[in-house]
Amino acid sequence: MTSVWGLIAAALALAFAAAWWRGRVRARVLRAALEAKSQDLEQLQMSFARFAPEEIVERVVAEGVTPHGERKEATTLFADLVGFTTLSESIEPDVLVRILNGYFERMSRAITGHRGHISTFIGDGILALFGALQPNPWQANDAVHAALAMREELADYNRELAAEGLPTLSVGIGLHRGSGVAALVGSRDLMQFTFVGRIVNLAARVQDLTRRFEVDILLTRAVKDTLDGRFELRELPATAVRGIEGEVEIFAVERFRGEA
Amino acid sequence: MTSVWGLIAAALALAFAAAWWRGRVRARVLRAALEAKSQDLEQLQMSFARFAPEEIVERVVAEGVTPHGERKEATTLFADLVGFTTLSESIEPDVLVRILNGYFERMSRAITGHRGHISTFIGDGILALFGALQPNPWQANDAVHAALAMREELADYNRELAAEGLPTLSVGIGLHRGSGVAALVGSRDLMQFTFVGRIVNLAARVQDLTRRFEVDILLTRAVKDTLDGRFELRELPATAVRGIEGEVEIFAVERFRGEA
Amino acid sequence: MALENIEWLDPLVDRERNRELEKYAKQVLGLVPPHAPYLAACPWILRADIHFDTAMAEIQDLADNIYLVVSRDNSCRWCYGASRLLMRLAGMSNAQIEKVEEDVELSRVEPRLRAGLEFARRVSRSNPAPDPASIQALRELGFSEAAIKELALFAAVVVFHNRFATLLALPVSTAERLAPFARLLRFLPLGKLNTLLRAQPRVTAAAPADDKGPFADLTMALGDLPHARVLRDTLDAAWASPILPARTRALIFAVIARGLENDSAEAEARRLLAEEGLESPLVVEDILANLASPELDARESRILPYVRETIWYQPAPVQRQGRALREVLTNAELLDTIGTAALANLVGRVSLALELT
Amino acid sequence: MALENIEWLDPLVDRERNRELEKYAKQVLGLVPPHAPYLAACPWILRADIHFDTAMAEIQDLADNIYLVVSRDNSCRWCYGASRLLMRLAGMSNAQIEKVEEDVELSRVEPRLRAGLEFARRVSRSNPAPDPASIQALRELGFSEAAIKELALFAAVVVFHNRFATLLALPVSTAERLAPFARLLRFLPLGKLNTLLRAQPRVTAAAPADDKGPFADLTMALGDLPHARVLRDTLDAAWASPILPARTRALIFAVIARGLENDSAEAEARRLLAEEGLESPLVVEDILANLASPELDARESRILPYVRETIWYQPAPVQRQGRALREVLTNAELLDTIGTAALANLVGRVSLALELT
Repeated sequence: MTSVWGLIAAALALAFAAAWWRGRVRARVLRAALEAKSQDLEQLQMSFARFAPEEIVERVVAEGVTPHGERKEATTLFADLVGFTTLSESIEPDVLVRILNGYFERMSRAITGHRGHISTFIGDGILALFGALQPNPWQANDAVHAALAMREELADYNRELAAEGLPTLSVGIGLHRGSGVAALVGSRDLMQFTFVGRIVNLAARVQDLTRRFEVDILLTRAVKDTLDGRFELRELPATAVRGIEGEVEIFAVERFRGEA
Repeated sequence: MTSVWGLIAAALALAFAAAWWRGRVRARVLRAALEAKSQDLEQLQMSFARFAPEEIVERVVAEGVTPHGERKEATTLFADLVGFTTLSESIEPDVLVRILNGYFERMSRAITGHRGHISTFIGDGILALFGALQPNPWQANDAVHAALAMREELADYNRELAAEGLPTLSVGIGLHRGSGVAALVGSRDLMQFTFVGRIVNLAARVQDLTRRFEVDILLTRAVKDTLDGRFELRELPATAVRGIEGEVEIFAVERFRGEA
Repeated sequence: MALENIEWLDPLVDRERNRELEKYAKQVLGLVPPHAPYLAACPWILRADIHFDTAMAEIQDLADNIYLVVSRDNSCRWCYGASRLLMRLAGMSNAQIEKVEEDVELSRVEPRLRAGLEFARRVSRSNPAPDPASIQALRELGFSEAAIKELALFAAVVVFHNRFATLLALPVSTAERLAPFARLLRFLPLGKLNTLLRAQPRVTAAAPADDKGPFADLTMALGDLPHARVLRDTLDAAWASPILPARTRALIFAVIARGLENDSAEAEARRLLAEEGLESPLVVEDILANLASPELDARESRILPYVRETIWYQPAPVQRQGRALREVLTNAELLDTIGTAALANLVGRVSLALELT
Repeated sequence: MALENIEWLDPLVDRERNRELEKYAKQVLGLVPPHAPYLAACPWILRADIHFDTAMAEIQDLADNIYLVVSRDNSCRWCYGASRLLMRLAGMSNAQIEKVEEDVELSRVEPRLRAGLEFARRVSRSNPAPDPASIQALRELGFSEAAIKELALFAAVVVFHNRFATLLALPVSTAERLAPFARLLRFLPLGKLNTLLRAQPRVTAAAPADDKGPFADLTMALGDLPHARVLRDTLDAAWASPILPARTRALIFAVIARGLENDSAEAEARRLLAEEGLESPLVVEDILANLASPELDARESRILPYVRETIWYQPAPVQRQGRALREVLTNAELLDTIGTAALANLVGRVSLALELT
């Protein structure tokens, strides 16, 4: 009898040992799958982060998409490449994209390096905002510093392009400051963090004027009013722009007289 | 002796049984975790899909971000709300966002329902493209049908807004057709599917003209040339627009004479 | 996006019985496929489905993965179910299948498979269509010219499957129903099902050298691939189908060629239209430009705008459009329209790739 | 984004020994924390770190989760390590900790914790700052006024921790080093460490009623919360620190109040500036508007632009900016600057929330 029970016990031990071993293997497989999924999740989140400001991605991941707007004081920077659409017609698409990505990369660096964020690209145009994501009492200084950094980055990039035998670029930048509503808006198909207010249009119009006055950076009185006195500005004739009553006071940015 | 081995075997059986059971529990925990991660992944992908056209999301998920452009023939639709920035200054931000989301949702439906896709929102503006993601020889017809659908959707939405005691909206739409380069461009911080070419600017300029001629939908000769003859158009005086040499031939869209 | 979450409507066509067709299926496959009743009213489609098997001459090792990936790309839930069934028949466990899917999705696969999949996706998407560089990439990995042709043709065949299954909204259950039993099934004597599905390369007779049927240039260019003859026979069977007139069929091919920007396929379709009496280039251009014309009959006026939607789509919206069409067409007419559109998508895509080889 | 993948530089300050400080830590905690040598040159920071423990009167049950979530929000790798250590000390296994993190991340938590976390995140982010609705939501879930104050203060205390740890780039290892042993540690007689970290609510003496120190309105409003007295003592200790002059300290508080759009904190900082002789509103406005002025000394001219970066940041960039500052400041000056900025962030955030209660 005893030995029968012993055999049964031994058989059970073997059976459970086998079950335990299979369980271990299964656990290993599951753990590997879990690891792989975690990696996917992170990779996707990183890809996603390239399509929207990090803050927004985090908010959406945490809270989902909620309809909510905030009135904010923001400074808009609108940049456009002079004559680029003409250039785009005579150049190999892949080369065009390479030139453009290099340009966007550098402008992006100049903008985010001064606490701005890019709201959208429109063709070769860049619409950037300062103070729209986070309150920023120093937004005017930041935006003009960013514009000056863009000027420098572009000079640098043009040397690189010229060395490669590629056409160089020339940019016009318009800046305006005012209040508006910052919000994540859109539809089922496309959501975007955007800023609604006349400053967006006016910055684009002011940018248009850079061609007329043959300067690269123009700002309005609203920007000048809160600007550090160490920026050297040159007043230009007040100019009428479509869609805005009266004339707009504009100033060309020469340079920043800082120490170091 | 035998009974000692029997006891040992029984002890082993118990030990392995316990180990097997713990393994089962662990596997259940792991499986639940795996399930949760899969759900996260999907949720994130769905959130992501709202920030970029589905096609682009799929491409990025599958291939990562590659610098590649394609020359394409596309039709641009540019829509802007008349007087909305003024309205935006006097209205509660959350209400503004609600009005705007309702508007974007309906316009989006009209656009994607006619095989267009929204490239970007610029404040309250909408830049939509037809034929930029996939070749589309019927893009002109599609774009003008979309514009007519937008007109109808807006009339419908205005009835809803008025019933709620909210201000109604008025839209101006400009359409132009031509070639350019479609590409996923941008920087580490922001990638966007965009279209580089003069058609983007010109559609915006034509949209501006809707105010001057007091019409809601304007298109250029390039669109008219490939348009179904059943669209009723009204020719307007050719007009000079900034940034374009010569005058632009423009046509107001009246209606579509289709059966049913 | 998990395929199970994609919206998918109820079938667009009624179930019918077609004893002759069932007998034929049983004879070839050893069983009547669960989706046969949905295709009963227009027999050439199920015949094509049966004949376009997964037996390859050159790329047998890639076939399962291509079927899976292209079906995912096309959001075809039905095909996805079928694809899983095939893999179950091959003796894979659910976990193994999931692993394959994940590897493929994350591009964690060896170079030959990776390149093959990329090319197949390119053929299937046709946006952009394959270019000389994508062919060159295959050649450098040791793909022969025959293998490249077979790859292009098989990817297009999967597009055909995806199209008719999705456009008709075939119930996913008909593809998935057998899956749980598949492991058992393969050990049972089930006629030629296993042989067919898992067969070693079969060499079919090449298309006849004096081929004069529709798209003869294409079928001749495909040479003696196992599927070339099936494509020839399928095109002939479609053209012989009495449900839609040949003019309507040629119009469907022309619209899809136009949408795919495939000039040579459009030229062939125009030649076929001329044979049917539609000779004026201006009239044809008006039809193709606006998908409308006083020259079209009422049925064609409804069919052509629908047909353009079959080139690229999301399942539920295109199924809704098909359902609207169902209201003005008979069961058989809708089936013939969708089968023809699926075939035109196959032809339009493979010929774009073939032009490069 | 997994915290382990966030870029994190080497420590910005040198290790030093401060025997008196070590003795004090040992007396209170039973051991010298591994990061003590990095804070040796400016003792008030470590003292604050030790005194701001996790013993709560009202929200003891939420403390671990708040610490974890706010640290994640602030991308503080050091604090995240510390947070895991705390949970290990509480006897949780790694798997349990991961479960907590996942639940919290996916908001799969019960309403009280969920609301508490949301409010804490809002205090910590201050973008937008908490509003009456967020306070109301807490009240409706049964949070008492004292609990709400404690929640706001604790969230701000975590911000303080996050700030000095991240701005100094404290080596993550100093927080994580103990973790694997934590389960054992808690069974060992380690002085007051366990008592402190896992203590039942201790009631500390309330701040003195005749409080006249910096930000007295705030510390009095916090009443008899355990941390209110610690905050009072910390502010006094910071102001008594001989490394930076009081004027520079008040400027740091003013800049951060300006950045947070916290008018009352800015007013208090201006009052403190006036006490130090900087009385002209125009001059102060020029300084705050441009973070530059001929009135500033060379050190202040470098410190103020850096200090604004401490309100919102990504770890590596702000650590690089701190490293650049290190080249013109002594070890002790950098520590005092960062400690003060961290404290100003605490004060600026909690007072925005307190104004609403």
